[in-house]
Amino acid sequence: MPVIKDAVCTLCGCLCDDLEVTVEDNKITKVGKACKLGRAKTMGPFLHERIEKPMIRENGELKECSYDEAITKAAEILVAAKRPMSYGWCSTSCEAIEKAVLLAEETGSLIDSTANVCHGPSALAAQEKGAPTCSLGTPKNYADLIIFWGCNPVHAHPRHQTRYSTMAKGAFTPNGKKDRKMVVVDPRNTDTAKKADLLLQLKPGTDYVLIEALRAIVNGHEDVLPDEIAGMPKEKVLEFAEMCKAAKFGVLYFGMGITQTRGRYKSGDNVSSLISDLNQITKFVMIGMRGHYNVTGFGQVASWETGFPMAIDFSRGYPYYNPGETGTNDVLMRREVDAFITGAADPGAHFPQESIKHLFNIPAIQIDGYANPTTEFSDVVIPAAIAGVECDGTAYRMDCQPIRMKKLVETTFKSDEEILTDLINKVRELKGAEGAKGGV
Amino acid sequence: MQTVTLTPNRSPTISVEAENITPDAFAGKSAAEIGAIPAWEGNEQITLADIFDVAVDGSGDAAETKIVIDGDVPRVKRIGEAMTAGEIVVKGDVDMRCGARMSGGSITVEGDADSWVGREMTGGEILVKGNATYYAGGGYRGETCGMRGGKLTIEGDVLDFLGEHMCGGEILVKGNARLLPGVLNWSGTITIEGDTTLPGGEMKSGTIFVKGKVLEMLPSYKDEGTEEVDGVMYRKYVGDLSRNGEGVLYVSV
Amino acid sequence: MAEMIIKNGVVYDPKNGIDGEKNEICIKDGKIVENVGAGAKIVDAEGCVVMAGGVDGHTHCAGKINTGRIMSPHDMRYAPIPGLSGEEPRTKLLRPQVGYNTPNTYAIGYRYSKLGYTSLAEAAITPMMARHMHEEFEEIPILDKLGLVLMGSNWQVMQYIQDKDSEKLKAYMAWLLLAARGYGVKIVNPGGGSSWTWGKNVSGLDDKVVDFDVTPADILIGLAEANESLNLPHSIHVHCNNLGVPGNLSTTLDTMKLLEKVKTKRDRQVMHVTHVQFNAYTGTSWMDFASGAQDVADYINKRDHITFDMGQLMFGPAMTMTADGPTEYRNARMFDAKWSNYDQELEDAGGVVPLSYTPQHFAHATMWSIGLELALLVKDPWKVMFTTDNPNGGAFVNYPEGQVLLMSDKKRQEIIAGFPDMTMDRITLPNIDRELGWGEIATMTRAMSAKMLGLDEKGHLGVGADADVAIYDIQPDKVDPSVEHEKVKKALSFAKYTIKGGEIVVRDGEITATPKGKVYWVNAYENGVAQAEKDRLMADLEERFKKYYSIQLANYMVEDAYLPRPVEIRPEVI
Amino acid sequence: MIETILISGRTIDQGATLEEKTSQAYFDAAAYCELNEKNLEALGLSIDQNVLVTTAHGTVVVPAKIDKRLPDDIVFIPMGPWANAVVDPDTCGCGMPGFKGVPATVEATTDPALSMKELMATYKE
Repeated sequence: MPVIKDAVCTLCGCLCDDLEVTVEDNKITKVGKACKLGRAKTMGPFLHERIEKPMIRENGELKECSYDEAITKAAEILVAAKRPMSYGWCSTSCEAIEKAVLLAEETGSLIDSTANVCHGPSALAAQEKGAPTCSLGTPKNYADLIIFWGCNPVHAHPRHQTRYSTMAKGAFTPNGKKDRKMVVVDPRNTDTAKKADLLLQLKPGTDYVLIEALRAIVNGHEDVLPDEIAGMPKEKVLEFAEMCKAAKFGVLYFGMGITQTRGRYKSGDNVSSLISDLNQITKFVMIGMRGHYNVTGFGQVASWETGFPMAIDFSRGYPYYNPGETGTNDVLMRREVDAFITGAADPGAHFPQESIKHLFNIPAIQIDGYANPTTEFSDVVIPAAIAGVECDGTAYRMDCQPIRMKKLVETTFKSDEEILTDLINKVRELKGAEGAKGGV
Repeated sequence: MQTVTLTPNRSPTISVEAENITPDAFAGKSAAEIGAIPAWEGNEQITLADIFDVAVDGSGDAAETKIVIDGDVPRVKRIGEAMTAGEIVVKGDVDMRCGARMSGGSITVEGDADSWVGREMTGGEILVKGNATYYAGGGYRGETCGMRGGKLTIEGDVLDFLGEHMCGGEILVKGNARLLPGVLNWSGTITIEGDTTLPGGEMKSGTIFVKGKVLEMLPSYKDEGTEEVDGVMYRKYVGDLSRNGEGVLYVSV
Repeated sequence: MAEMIIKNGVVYDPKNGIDGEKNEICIKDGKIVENVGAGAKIVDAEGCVVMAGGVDGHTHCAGKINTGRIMSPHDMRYAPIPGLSGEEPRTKLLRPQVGYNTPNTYAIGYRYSKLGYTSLAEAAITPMMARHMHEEFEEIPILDKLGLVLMGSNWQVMQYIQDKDSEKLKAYMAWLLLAARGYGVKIVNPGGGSSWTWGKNVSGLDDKVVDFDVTPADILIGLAEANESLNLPHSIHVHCNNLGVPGNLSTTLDTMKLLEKVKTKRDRQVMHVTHVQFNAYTGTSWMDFASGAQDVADYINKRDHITFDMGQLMFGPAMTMTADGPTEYRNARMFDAKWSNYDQELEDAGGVVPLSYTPQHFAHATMWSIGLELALLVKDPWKVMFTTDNPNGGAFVNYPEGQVLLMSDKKRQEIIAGFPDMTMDRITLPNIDRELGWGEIATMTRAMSAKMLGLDEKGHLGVGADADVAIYDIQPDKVDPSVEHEKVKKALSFAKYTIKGGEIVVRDGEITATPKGKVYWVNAYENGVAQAEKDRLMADLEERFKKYYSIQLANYMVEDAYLPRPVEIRPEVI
Repeated sequence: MIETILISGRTIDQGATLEEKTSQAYFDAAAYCELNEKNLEALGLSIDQNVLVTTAHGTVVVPAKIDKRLPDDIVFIPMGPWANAVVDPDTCGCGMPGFKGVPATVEATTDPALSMKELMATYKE
């Protein structure tokens, strides 16, 4: 039985690259070493309801059509639009993302990634303060203090703690967990918190306040602190600060408890400063626990192609960027968008109700392997191969490490990259002598 | 003296970028010339005449030019951007980035202003008679300084991040300011007559007056007792000590 | 491919001894040839200077620069130099361009081309990140590229040096170049990167590296000797310890002296010392810090084993990016600036910090002067490469400004006149009236850099060279750069023609074609390392990857897919 | 009825069923509201009985579940269509809607929970 070793798992930002995938008759029958998420993802194409055929909505119903018809219809929608939005592109390869950026450019679109509802604020934080970070193998070898702040790896990144952090054994941490302390900061006593040496159960939305207190302590001003901070006694915060200061190498992993709560990116921004302050005393770094396996890749590709990691507006021919103004949910909420294309993402499931209402009002194009809530409002649906299972390409791990995804099985579905290339060509054909919209 | 009246002739749903609506761009121009000035509606280039009826009375340089927008323009962005002189009066609401990078002259918005009113302004005056949303007097992404000079007055309420990264100038909010006004400030003065939450986060220097209530106070400010300023008694706090800041936060007692 | 002949230009081709002669340059199939047929396309260079395409032998153009981009969205709209910075919409030919210090990849390709540059060396990439560098290379249009691979704080490198196992060290270095598809060996703050993972640093050549029984001196000698034993085209490329620290002059000179004992069979230096401006400070603190350029120049003038580049400062905003993690942290704290850090497991450190240089500050004014002093006090231009350590000392679009400064004492004095008094006793530049000529500029910007890198086909216009040519609209016999510096700067900023691989890519300062460039890499592993050594190395690698890396060995090496147009160089085995 | 703060977030089952959102498994993984025992008792409910969650932004009906470790008056719905029916869509000028920390009331209901497709259909205007 052919076993593909060192296969790359393409579900979460851990991008584990040690899977052992058994393929029989071009079907994946077993996925070794993966977690529940990775197994579900890798076996998915053989278990779940695939979008088998291209479809176009007619009189409210999706009807099967030819691939060329779907591409033509999609291109027509994009070319006719004055304020098209391209969204998603995180569960796909960097090669496809480059094409998505080009398509957005050619159609004078906005383009944004799933970071819009995930770690977008972390990019904003990096713009404010920088990102003092490291590769995942560094804490594995060095860290004696691990902090999970507003993230829950037991659920969202199941192998994180064994491969890279709490339990991982490394050069200066040969005994794994025994050589480390682990702290969880979360309003909920999560499954991750069960094994924590310290849990700081803060009041929801007070992350910024807690960070302020920690920085005040690190910078020698604990005397001004009130008795209660973020819903916790001051002593608990002092205890946490002491643990941080006593560490030889500390790492703070943060999740959407930092990015989605009150103040949004201002918390992540302030975490970055806390890390900088702590480096006056010891070594400390931070790492964002990115969700989609290649949402980091979108940020990387978009940055080198356009200068900006997300929320890019090509309407004037050159990229402009301002989350709050050019982010997907910003413009959907304002009901500005007049056409929508999404790939390798499911805004239907992950956007707030107000945004989805508008998506039902405008022509929408979906490129995906599976039917999902986005299909419900899409007017053109184009089936795609599953990147990382059915086609290869590059993905960036949560720590910005580029890894080559393997093709595990053959498929008759086109890859996102091929579909986008066909769309670009069709858009060019339709625009013809009119030339490129935006900036020419 | 030149008065240019722009009367909205339709209500676009897509925000129109009209950074050329400035006394500088209009000065000395005829109605036809102003009507032909480009603007952008999404990815489509339009002209001001596509969204406004243009009337011009008299002629003058930028300082002598007054622009009256006679109605609501909640979907026209960048009005008065980088203007150096003259006057703009909007008899209704404006969209984002009104008065961004302005260095002189005045803008009066009789209705509400959307986010980033007065973004990175260095001089001149903006008066918003209604409410403003996010980042009033704030900065652009990645830039160290937001507002550097001039005066921004909002008679109603504002939402989060008022005067973010402020490096100079003066902001007056007569209503409430929601979350984190004066965050990451370097300089300048912010006065909030209503209530606010977590003022002065990571303030390095600069001054904030809160005449209403502070609904939630940061833990990292030092209480320095009471002090009277212009006849009003305040409790004086210094910080933000999270970053060894020396800003002053006055909260009415 | 069509033939081409460049006529009537005044040619500066230092490698071939041509210093301002009216020569014809013939091109066929992307190469310089002896002659072409009557049907060849004629490029009339009447009234122009003709040089080989520029070779930037030390620039940060792919990889770490992306962190700089993510930190500075405001840089994208910054446009101090019209036509070479800020926002430019897409056209039918061109992708959109943005930025100044951290422009997008398209702007990098187009704007370097406008300056007449045709080849770039990315100065620092960790092997584990190399895929990223190659992905960005692929999106930088027009130019040829190569990447230097960080080895100076690598665990295995230090282990083998500690073990005095020079054969395994060689095998590993060659394997790293293969794994990264890299071109040469980069050493940044030797030993300091590894120490920085504990928040520590090394303070000089003889300081012990944390966790290893080696010193920076051991690392330098070990890597340099192995580099020469592998007969790599480029020498070791070194960013010295103590960068940016007053008094670092002694470390820099000691580093240069240390390398005297290393011999090479190649016709080049044994060490290239990079951005020496940042490493030529006397004094004990910023209060008594001053230029050490004279001492550096005196040493280099007497020796032939060293080349260096300037790391010239340009006034205005800059984005510093280096594998020197501790230096970046120090910068960030000193200036209350944004700080990005990256500790790359087992390999090196890194940081990115925005800074701004102003002529009103004596320290910056002094640094600006030091770069120029170095270039002007070292007599032989074949030892000096013109750089700003883009974008550490300033953005590459300022190169014409920097080159003009070397050609015009008058212009230098104008700027010095505005410096604060506190600068004057720290610098010697006011007393240096040397003005470089076109031949010297051609040497420092292409001929020397190609030779220093060991790129035989680059940096000159002799038969067999790549047909990379820059034609500048300036008449050397009519225009005096000493006086008419603005005219010269404009000509160097917007080439009359840039020809890349025989194709006209710039005409009258505008991009006319956007071919894709090649990527050079060195394969010293396949033939250069004996099978027994490969086996020994593999056993180590398997163990280390299993124990310490967060990635599988099988997924570590850059695949062929990332180099669609590779140029593989196999050094002769010696 | 109780006044609560709503948090949405990932769970492993929600993650494992991401690519079968038309299935019962996904419904089971994403359509529920966790409360602690005290809050559940206060509503007079037991596990799997439906609750109506109401915020300033909408309402949703989902089965109740217990998370013993939840603090009082904090409720959790896995990220997905059901949570997103009631989260705060305002992006606060930085692009990110409010998926966590939304004031919500929770009360017992006999209304049924909608399937994914039924829920999406309610957004047609």
